[in-house]
Amino acid sequence: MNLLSIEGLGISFGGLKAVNDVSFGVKPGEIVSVIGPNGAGKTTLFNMISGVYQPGSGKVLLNGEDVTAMSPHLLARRGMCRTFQNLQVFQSMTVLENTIAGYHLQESGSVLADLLNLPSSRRRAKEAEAGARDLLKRVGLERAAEREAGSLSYGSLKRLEIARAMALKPKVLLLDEPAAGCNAVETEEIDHLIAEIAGSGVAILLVEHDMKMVMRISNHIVVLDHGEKIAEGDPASVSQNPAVIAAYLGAENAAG
Amino acid sequence: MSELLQFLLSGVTVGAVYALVALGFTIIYNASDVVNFAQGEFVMLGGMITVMAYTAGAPLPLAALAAVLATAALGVAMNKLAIEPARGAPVVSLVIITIGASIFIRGAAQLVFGKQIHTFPAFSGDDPIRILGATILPQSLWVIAGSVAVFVGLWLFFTRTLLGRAVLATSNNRLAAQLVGINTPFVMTLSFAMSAGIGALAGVLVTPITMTSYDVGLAFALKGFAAAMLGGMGNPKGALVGGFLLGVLEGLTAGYISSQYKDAAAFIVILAVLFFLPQGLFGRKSTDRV
Amino acid sequence: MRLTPKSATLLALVVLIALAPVFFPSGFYYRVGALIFVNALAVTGIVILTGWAGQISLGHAGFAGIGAYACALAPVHWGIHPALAVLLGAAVSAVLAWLVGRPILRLKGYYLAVASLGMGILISMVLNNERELTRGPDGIEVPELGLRAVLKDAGLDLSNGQFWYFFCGIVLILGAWLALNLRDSATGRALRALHGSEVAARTVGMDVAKLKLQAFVISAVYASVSGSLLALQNKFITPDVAGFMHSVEMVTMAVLGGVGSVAGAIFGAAVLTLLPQVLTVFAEYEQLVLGLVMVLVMIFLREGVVPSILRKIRGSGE
Amino acid sequence: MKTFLTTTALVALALPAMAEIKIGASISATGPAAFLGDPELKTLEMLVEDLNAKGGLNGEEVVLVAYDDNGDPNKARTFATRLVEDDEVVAIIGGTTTGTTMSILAVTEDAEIPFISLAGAIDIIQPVKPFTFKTPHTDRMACQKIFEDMQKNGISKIGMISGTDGFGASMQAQCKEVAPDYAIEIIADETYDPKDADMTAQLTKIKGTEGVQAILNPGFGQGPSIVTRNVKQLAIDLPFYQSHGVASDGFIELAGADASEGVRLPGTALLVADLLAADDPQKPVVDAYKAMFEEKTGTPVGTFGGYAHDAFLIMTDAITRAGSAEPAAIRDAIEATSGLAGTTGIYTFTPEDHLGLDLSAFRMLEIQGGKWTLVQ
Repeated sequence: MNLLSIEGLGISFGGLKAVNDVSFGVKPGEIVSVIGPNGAGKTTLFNMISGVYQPGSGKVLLNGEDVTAMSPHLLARRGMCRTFQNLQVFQSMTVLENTIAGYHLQESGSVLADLLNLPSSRRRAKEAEAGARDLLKRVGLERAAEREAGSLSYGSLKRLEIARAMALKPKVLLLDEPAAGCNAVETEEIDHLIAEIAGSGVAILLVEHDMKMVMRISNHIVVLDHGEKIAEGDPASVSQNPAVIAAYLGAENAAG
Repeated sequence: MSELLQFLLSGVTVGAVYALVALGFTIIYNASDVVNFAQGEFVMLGGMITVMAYTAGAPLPLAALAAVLATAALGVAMNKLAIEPARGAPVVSLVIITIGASIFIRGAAQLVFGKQIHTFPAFSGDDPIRILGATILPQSLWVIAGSVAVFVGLWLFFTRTLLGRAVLATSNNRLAAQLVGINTPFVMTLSFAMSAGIGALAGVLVTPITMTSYDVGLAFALKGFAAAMLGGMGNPKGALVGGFLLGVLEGLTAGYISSQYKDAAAFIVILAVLFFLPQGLFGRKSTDRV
Repeated sequence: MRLTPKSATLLALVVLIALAPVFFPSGFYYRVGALIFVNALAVTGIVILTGWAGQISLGHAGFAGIGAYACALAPVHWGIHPALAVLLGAAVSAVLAWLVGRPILRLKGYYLAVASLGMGILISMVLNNERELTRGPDGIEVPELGLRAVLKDAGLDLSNGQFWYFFCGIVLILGAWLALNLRDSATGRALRALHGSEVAARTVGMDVAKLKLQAFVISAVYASVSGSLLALQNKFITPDVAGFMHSVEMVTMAVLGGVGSVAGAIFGAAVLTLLPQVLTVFAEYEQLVLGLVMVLVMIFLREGVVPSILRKIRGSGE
Repeated sequence: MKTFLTTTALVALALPAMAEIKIGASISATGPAAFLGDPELKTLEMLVEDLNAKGGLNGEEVVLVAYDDNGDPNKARTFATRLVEDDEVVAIIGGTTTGTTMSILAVTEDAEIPFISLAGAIDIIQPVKPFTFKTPHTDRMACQKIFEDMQKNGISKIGMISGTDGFGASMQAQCKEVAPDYAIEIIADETYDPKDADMTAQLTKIKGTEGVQAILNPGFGQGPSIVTRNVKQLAIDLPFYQSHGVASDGFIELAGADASEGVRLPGTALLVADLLAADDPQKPVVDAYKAMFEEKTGTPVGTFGGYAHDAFLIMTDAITRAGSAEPAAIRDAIEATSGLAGTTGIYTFTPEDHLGLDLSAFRMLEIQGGKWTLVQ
């Protein structure tokens, strides 16, 4: 049973089809990767699934419920969360506060209680903080907790984003290039982290450029080119697929 | 019928004033994404400097030219001293800086020019022109012609000249503009000079109708700002249409509903337009990039 | 144990308010103090809205106007006690902010600025034009709050100036306490988060529209109570209280002091309230100096005076 | 500061001849009412300097402590508090607008300091407040004077176009109240914002209202000048009345002699100094003030500067008569003022009347050939 199902998703920008009729599914505990050359429409697809863009056609089903074009905060409530390719952290807040922000749904109560600093509000804040510190430990950022997020290195910020997303205890996690800009050591750390999260039963959808990483951790791979799905399957079969090789070679030729 | 026409002419006269002020806003906004709340002070300076030069004995055209040039120079100075050093500051800081600059200019004008109300003669006399039972002053035609001419000039500048495109490119992406060899500091200097000059020109044209004193700037700035936002900030067409729309709206409300609430009508329409078109009538669409 | 920033701010505030009168050369300074507190209260609301939630308003004086006129009108027309009129004004402001906020908070940057500006001007226009009710631009008398007489009967005899100094001071401490509570709560964190990145705030489940609206309503209540206090203290109020320049003044105070911090807001309010009193000898130059201060602070102390200085102190301490 | 004040007080006790009389002022020299406040402040400063050059008051130097309240009632209240509590003045002149005046009088009445206001509204002195006086005619009297003249000319239906500032709005309301007393009906009632650029829409509406026999325009600043020009532009051939708000040569200059031809308004003797009879009791004081002000500032005199002149005159007259600078004594002396000729009129205060002027002080003026003339 798929936790997340993508059915015939498509979108056009100014008449140009950026993504066309893409379908696939993600099961609990499974890591599905979306790959493809630059401009294949991977991030656009992500933005549609996560409610940032409104799809022109098709459906997104979460646990059987139609959540197409639903606002991200409602998706979060239903257990879907994501990270961003170009990093969306709260720069002027501390690392700890960034992570606590991920607990928003569990932590937030009435504004009045917050204004008056009622025991309920304090208790919620305390719980969130404890949870956040645990998470930071898990991603190896516990020592940076009180630092302003803006002062962190790129790799740390990537992990911070994942920690924040994990705070939501999502059923589906969308990771947009989590290893981009990271060195080999950092990449491996993130590798383990993702595998661990998937191991706890979370469905993971991944966009990643690092082919080695994709081949290593994915259960299933979807290949996009020019907005169309050209292949899917397990890592071994996809890497042998002539259409995929052509697409990548073509892209490299064009780039060269 | 002639009543309606008179309301419209009244609205068009006022609207042309708003349009001219709003046009001044667009250039600086295009080049730097700054809404310059001191734009109204440029209008005031245009009027006041002309008055001073004229009463000192200079012929009117020469006085007007001096006012436009002096104000343009002041605009450049403002960019160098107040806007450039604050590059990258958030919108609210920029609002405070330009409001601060406007308070500063107003304070200085009060010291230099005094608090008297002044005017100078209309360019083509005061004999009203009759149109189907309604009337309009020749000076209003000057203002209307001025706003249309500035609009056409700006439109040609932004679409037909390399420099105009450079301004737009700078606004879209300053770094990229620098990389392709655009001299962005020069573009900024030019934009402030032009905006200030257009503001001063507005002051020269409208003073025979509205009179001038050291404190007229704020009212111009608010209405011009509202008009520019109504049309969509940064678009000369928006400024022109927004200005005339606002003026005509006020004229018709004063004529048919209530002169007490004519300004209210204007702001209600602005709120309504922004409700349906959050970027104004002709504004650029912006999407969150993630 | 080290003081948290919250308790440090509150403690400093209490000490300042309690001890400053020792140094007052004349009764006039109570008046200035009370004015600073009234302004600081409104500016604290701006900190929540602009400093934390990142939303601009150029129309908040409108809410101050509602609070002020509630105190002028409700006791006379409906026999409501002035103290309850303060609450009534706050409630009306909150409801209006809730209604208006929904559509206009969808706007961003300058578009939000012009929409809030329009809202403020509309309120000020109603106060000016509805002469039958508000007596128009010449203003209207405001009934006595009556608390001073109660205190006198209870054995605490304060001069008018002293009473308002301490009363406004206490309300400000309360307002600062609420704001500081909010800052470190789930709501406050969410507000600051959406300021940083609306997209990210949404993905962690924050209802951005609702949060912005909450900040708008809370800040409107601050402005409204500030307007009420001003009216009750002056016993006379004119529509100027709702004017555009008053809105600009609030934002300026917040931004000068440091829009992200409550302490900064109070500092900004103090400086701008004192400025005209200090510059009386150079009244002609007051505008010039005010404009110059606004520009220079924004250029050289971008985060506002207080945060910039704190950062410097911390920086040199490390 | 405190010690400084106490020292001067001690010195004052020891050497009465070196004492000074501190008079406070809170004037709107800048801000939206600067057009009114600027000449008021200049007048006060000039008169104090002149008085001290002539040896002061009762042998004591007069010190003017003047603050600019920007026309902001809140600031006016703060400055009034400062004048009373910090500067410890014996009396206050000021309150350029009704709003600032009401704020100041709340302070002065509490502190029992005599206060002479320069603003128009009748609410200032009605009901009578023990320590509050004022020099200008009330708006109501201006309306009455105008309606009297209209009635004389057989006008019974008029259109009004008023500024939305305090001055215009207050006079608009007062005129509507007293109009029935003169059998005058206001059948068109329009307004404009003081910064508006064009009022032809409102005037067209008035013009199109059936039966309008005259137009009345209460307001000050540039608004009335634009209205006057628009009236000419629309070729509205009706008697046109302005208010005392524009009673200065500046108005003729701004509106243009051509457009302002035939405009009538209730003014003070100040505008027609040359036309006053040689035996007119106001002539000496009017001539002296006009000469001094115009020499000093280079700008023509106007009604508003005249209000400040009269307030200062009443104040110094009272202090002289009281022979003391005690606030209570000054107050009593002001209330006993009788037959004192100022630029605005001849003042006689009583415990029931803290304005001290009647309609006779207003003179109906008409602009002819770019000059003020008296309507006989």
